[in-house]
This record gives sequence, structure tokens and C-alpha cells, in this order.
Amino acid sequence: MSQLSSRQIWVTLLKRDLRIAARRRSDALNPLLFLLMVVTLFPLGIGPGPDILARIAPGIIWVAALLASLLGLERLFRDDFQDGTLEQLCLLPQPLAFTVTAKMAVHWLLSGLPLVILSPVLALLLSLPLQGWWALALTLLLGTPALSALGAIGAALTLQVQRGSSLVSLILIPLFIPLLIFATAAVENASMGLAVHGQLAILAAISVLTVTLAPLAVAAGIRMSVN
Amino acid sequence: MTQVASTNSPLLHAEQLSSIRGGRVLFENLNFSVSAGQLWQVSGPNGAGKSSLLRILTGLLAPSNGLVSFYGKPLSHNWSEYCEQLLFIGHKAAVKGELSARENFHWQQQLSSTEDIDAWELLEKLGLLGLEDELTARLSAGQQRRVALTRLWATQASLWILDEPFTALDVQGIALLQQRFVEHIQNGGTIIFTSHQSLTLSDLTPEKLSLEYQGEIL
Amino acid sequence: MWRWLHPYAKPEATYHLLQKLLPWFVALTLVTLVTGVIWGLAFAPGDYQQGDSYRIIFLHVPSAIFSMGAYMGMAIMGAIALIWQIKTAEWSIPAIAPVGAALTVVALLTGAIWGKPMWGTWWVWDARLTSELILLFLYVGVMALYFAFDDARTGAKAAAILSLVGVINLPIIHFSVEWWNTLHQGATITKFERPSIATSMLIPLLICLAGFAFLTVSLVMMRLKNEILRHELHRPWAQQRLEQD
Amino acid sequence: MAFDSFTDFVAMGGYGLYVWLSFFLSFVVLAGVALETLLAKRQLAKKSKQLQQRQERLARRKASRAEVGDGNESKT
Repeated sequence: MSQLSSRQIWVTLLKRDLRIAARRRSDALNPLLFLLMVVTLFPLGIGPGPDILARIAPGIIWVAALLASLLGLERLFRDDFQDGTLEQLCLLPQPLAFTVTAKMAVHWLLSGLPLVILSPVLALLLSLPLQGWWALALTLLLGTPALSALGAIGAALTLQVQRGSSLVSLILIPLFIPLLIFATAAVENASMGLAVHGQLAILAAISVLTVTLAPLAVAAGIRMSVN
Repeated sequence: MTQVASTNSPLLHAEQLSSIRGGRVLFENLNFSVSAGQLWQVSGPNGAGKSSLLRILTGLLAPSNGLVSFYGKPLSHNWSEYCEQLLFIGHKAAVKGELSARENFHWQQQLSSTEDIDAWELLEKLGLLGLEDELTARLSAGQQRRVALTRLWATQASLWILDEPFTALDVQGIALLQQRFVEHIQNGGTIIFTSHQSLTLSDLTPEKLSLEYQGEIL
Repeated sequence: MWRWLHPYAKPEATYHLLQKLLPWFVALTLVTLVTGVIWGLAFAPGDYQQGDSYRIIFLHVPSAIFSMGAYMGMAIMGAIALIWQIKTAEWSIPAIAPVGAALTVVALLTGAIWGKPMWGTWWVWDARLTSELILLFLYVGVMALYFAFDDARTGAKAAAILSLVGVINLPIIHFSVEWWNTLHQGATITKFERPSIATSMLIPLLICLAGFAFLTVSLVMMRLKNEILRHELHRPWAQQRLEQD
Repeated sequence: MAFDSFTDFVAMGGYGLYVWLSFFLSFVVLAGVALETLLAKRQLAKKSKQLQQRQERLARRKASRAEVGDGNESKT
């Protein structure tokens, strides 16, 4: 019998969580439907004028995406925490900061990636001009990994707290602000036909920084919660 | 069975171990050594700190005072080797309700790289045949426990730390588990388990560690 | 290893140190703050552009600076608590957070009140004010997290991790808000960024800065003393202490 | 002195409301924190007394049961 490589463990954890998620499709689907409905509310509340809608579309879509990403977060580690799987994750020979990235990746695949895929529909609903479409998709692609990473921190820290979902929002929303600012600015610029490389680069940098550092905080949070 | 080259230091050594939880002293100044090949039974009434002691030994819980060492070194110093040697089943059994018994076992095999073990044979042995595709959440408590205990057959770990492994099991289950204990000890493995009832294990006499309930409130 | 050797002596020693230092800091706070405020209100010359309304600067700038400073301090304590597991560092987080939050509130209030005569409205999405508002949210998050746990040690650990995450994000937030501000309303007069300040105004401002620094430290010390007592309440020395005072 | 009279000082060149309001509110907030800290200390003293009484009760019960070898720290 041989020892497993870290990569194999990572892939195994990813596959197992995807399998479990497949048994509970509504968990992944509900935030997306929520996003779609929130976005639908704005034309109804503001009026269907394409000028105003296109003007506020980046902000609406991103704010709605931030809120939607908060919805499923509480369950990210909670089930594993309650049935003891999280303890076993701590007791794997691989560092916890490494293994939790598998869970973060699952979260992104189930909440971040669908947002990117859904973005053309959202852009269409809010009459975002053509140039805005791809910029929106790109900002979502670059920004959502950071959302998953920050979200994992919030979820790990509030594991021991009963009914922690409102607390998670409280903790995370201030940390989401830079993403919101740069992403909406990029989409706005793109809609006006301006260059967006700068904003996208900053967005990518924030994502890279968050995704590399967040696992440390997540691991510390899980260790603390399992204690 | 992989074994760390034995040195003079015992497998596990607890030194001056104290645990204070929620302002209450569970135990204080606990000293003991566990050598490879031993079977240890930790007993004591409810609230005496059995589970806390086991979790401290696994390194999941930090002791309020004292030190646990593994072959003479503190746990955190060779954490990854320790984890390779360790199998822990807590009272939360880490069985996924959304997965079937077979799937649970399959992922366990994947994570412990013991794919050469025949799943069907083991499921039959544990009386789970016919239930293997049922979601574990729908099984009875005893059956779920059996699913959790499949891990004892799919592991390369030599040190087993088991929290109340016999609860919810029927007579047959207990016999199976005892038989597995004997096998593991005879192969040179080590087992530390808790049980609030005293248990007669055929062929084996466990070392006993009794925890008293201490009402001391800080 | 030493923390195993002196598990009991350490918080007590810290308490006695704080006890000894606190009167000095309170005295320094009173002297500098009273001097600075009276100087700023009565003796510093009026601003040729903003008239006497600028005198709010003597509260606004120091509170804004030390609201950030307190967050840094909290994060440093959080790092110490997580790395060396020093209890006193853990307890200093609930000691610092409310003080920092209060300073942030002061910065926001004075900024808003200052904004009324300058911009004709109580609230403007100015970069500094927005940053302070987000800082207040960060403080609220840390405090809410700390108080959400039944076990104070776990709460302190969670708050420590969050304050570290926050302190890494703080520069990013600050930078993004500044950038956002120039993007959306570059035309607004920036009242806070004065290219040069006359010496006659700078001296009282510096005294006020020192005053707020001493005030922050004094308040934190007072609260930390309480936190130490709270966690050592079952020990005889803490009980004696509380009976004497 | 930047002002000619006390009325001038209070008026703050027409900005009196804003200047004094901001100083007053800042004082209220900061003094509030200090006051809360002092009150918390009083509460702690109260709690400490309760705790001492409980410890004494416990010690008396233990003594009456004549238990030995307790090994805990001495009570005051």
C-alpha cells in the first residue's frame, strides 16, 4: 500500500463534495434563482427605461451577486462540522490550509462559475450594451474566486455560532467592498468603450492575494471551531 | 501495517495533562504512557472528560496545561507523521448521510489508499449487504455506526483512538468489533478507546485509565 | 515553554503593571487634551477659507487617525494571541475594539457635522468619511463575532483571526475607496487634504493628536484591566483586588 | 486669543452650532466608553463576591464530607 500524493487527496475531496452537492441540487440552485429574481425586481421598481437600467446594471448585478454568494455560505462547512467530517479533514497528513482549498474550489464551482455562465442573461435583462457583456463576465470570473475565499473565512469563523448566517453577512460585506468598486468600474468603462485592463488587473490581483492568504485564515478558523 | 521505527520513547506520552472546559476542571495532572501494541480503555462516568482526553490525544483539542508527545516529540512537531499513524473515530462518526454505505466506504478507501480491500466482502461481514445503496441518513443508528466502523478495516494507521465504539451496536456488532480489536493488537497495533461500561474482551485485557468526575468549579 | 511555567503569574503581573501605569496615562491624557482643545478652540487663529468651522479638525483628524491606529493595534494583538497564545493579548481584543469603534464614531460625527457648513449637507460620500464608515463596519463585525461565542476564549480567537483578515484588507479598502472617490466626484473640494497648515494651527493639532493617543491608550488599559479581572475572577488575587478598589 | 469677546467665542464666527455640537457629541461618545468601563468594573466586583460565597459554600460542603487529597489551590 502506498501513500497518496497531495494532489490525489485534493481531487478525491473535490469529487466527494461534488457528489454530495449533486444529491442536494437545490443548495446550489437557490442562490442563482435568488440572484435572477433580485435582478428582475430592479426594472420593476425603477422602470424599464434601457438608459437608466444600463447605467445602473453593473452595480445591481454585482450587489445581487454579493448577496447571493452570502446565501449558501453558512452550509459550506456546517454539515461537515456537524457530522465530524471536518475533524477528519484536520487529521489528514496534509496541511489543513491545503485541504480546505478543495472545499473552496467546490464552493466556487457551484456558486461562482454559474454566475459567470448566467451573466449574459443578467446583462440582457438590464439592457447592458454589448461591450459591457464580456466585461461583466470577466469581472465575475476574476472576482468570484475571491468571494468564495472570503466567504470560506466567514463560514469557518462562525461554525460554532448558532444561527450564524446574519453574522457571516456582517463580517463579510465590508471585505467585499473593493471587489464591488473595481468590478463595477470595469463594467461601466467597458460599456462606454473605454479600456478596462487596469481594473481587471487590480481585480485579478485582489483575487490572487485573497485566494492565497484566505486558506490560512480558514484553517485557523476551523481548528478553532473544532476545538 | 507501517510502523515507525521504534525508539526508546513510548508511542504516546501524556505529561501533566489538564483540561478545563467551560470553567470546570475535567482532569488535572494526568500522566501516562501508551506503548505500541497496547490496548487502553478509558473509563469514567458522564462528564468526567473521556472524550476531551481522547480529543487532546488526537491533537484536535489543546490541553489547558501539559503536553502530549508522540515518540518523544510534541504532537505538533511531527504532526503529519502522527496523522498518518492515527485513526480517530469520534462520537461524530464522519459518515455522510447524503452518500450510501458503499460510497462512504469508497471515499474512505480513496483517502486512506486502501483500494485493494474488497468492499463487498467487508459490507457483507458487517451485515450491510442489501443496504449498500441506501442513503446512510436513512439507516438505523446501529447500521450507521457499522458504516462508520468500516474504516477500521480500511486503514493503514497503527494507532486507533476510538470514542465509544461499542455504542449503538448489537451483540453481533460488538463481537465483530472485538474480533477486529484482537486482530489489530496481534498485528502490533495500538488502540485507545472509551467506554462507560466495563467491557469483557475475550483474549485481551486492556490497560485501564479511570477518570473520576470532578465537581470542581473554577 | 515559559507559558507553561508561569500560567498563573502572567496576567496578574500584567494587571499590576497596568495598575501602576494607568494614573500617569490618565494624567497625561487630561493635560494634553485640555490644553489642545482650549488652544484649538480659543487661541488658534481662524482659517481664512473656512472661518472658525475648521476648529472641528482638532477632533476629527486625531480621532480618524487613532481609529485606524486602534485597529492596527488590535490586529497586532490578534497576531500575538494566535502565534504565542498569550492570554492577555487575547483579552486585549475586546478591550481595544469598543474604544476603536468609539473613535470611529467620533470621526464620523465630526466629519458629518463639519460637512454641513462646508457642503450644505450632513453626509457626502467623501473618501475619508466612506473609509471611516467601512472601518466602523469592520469594528462592528469583530465585536459581533467576539460576543457571538459562549466561550470567551474561542470568541477572542475568532475575533483575532477576523481582525488580521481585516487589517490586510484595510489598505485595499482604503485605496479602492480613494480611487472610487476620484472616479465619481473628482470635482468636490477636498476639505481634509490641506497642502500646508500654518504653524499656529499645527501646534494645537499635534497636542490634540498626543491627547487622543494618550486617551486611546488609557481607555484600552482601563478595559484591559477589566478583562483580566473578568477572566481571573476565580483566583484569589483578583478577588482581593476587586475588594480593595 | 483669537476672539474679542466671550460671545464671539461662543458664536465661532457663525459656526457655533457645528463646532460646539461636534465637541459635545465627541465628549459624550468618549465619556460613554469610559463610564461603561467603570460600570463594568463594579459589576465584576459584584460577581466576584457571589463567586467567593459559592467557593466558600463548596469548601464547607467538602469539609463536612471530610474529603482529603483535593490538591487544589487554597481559598481565601
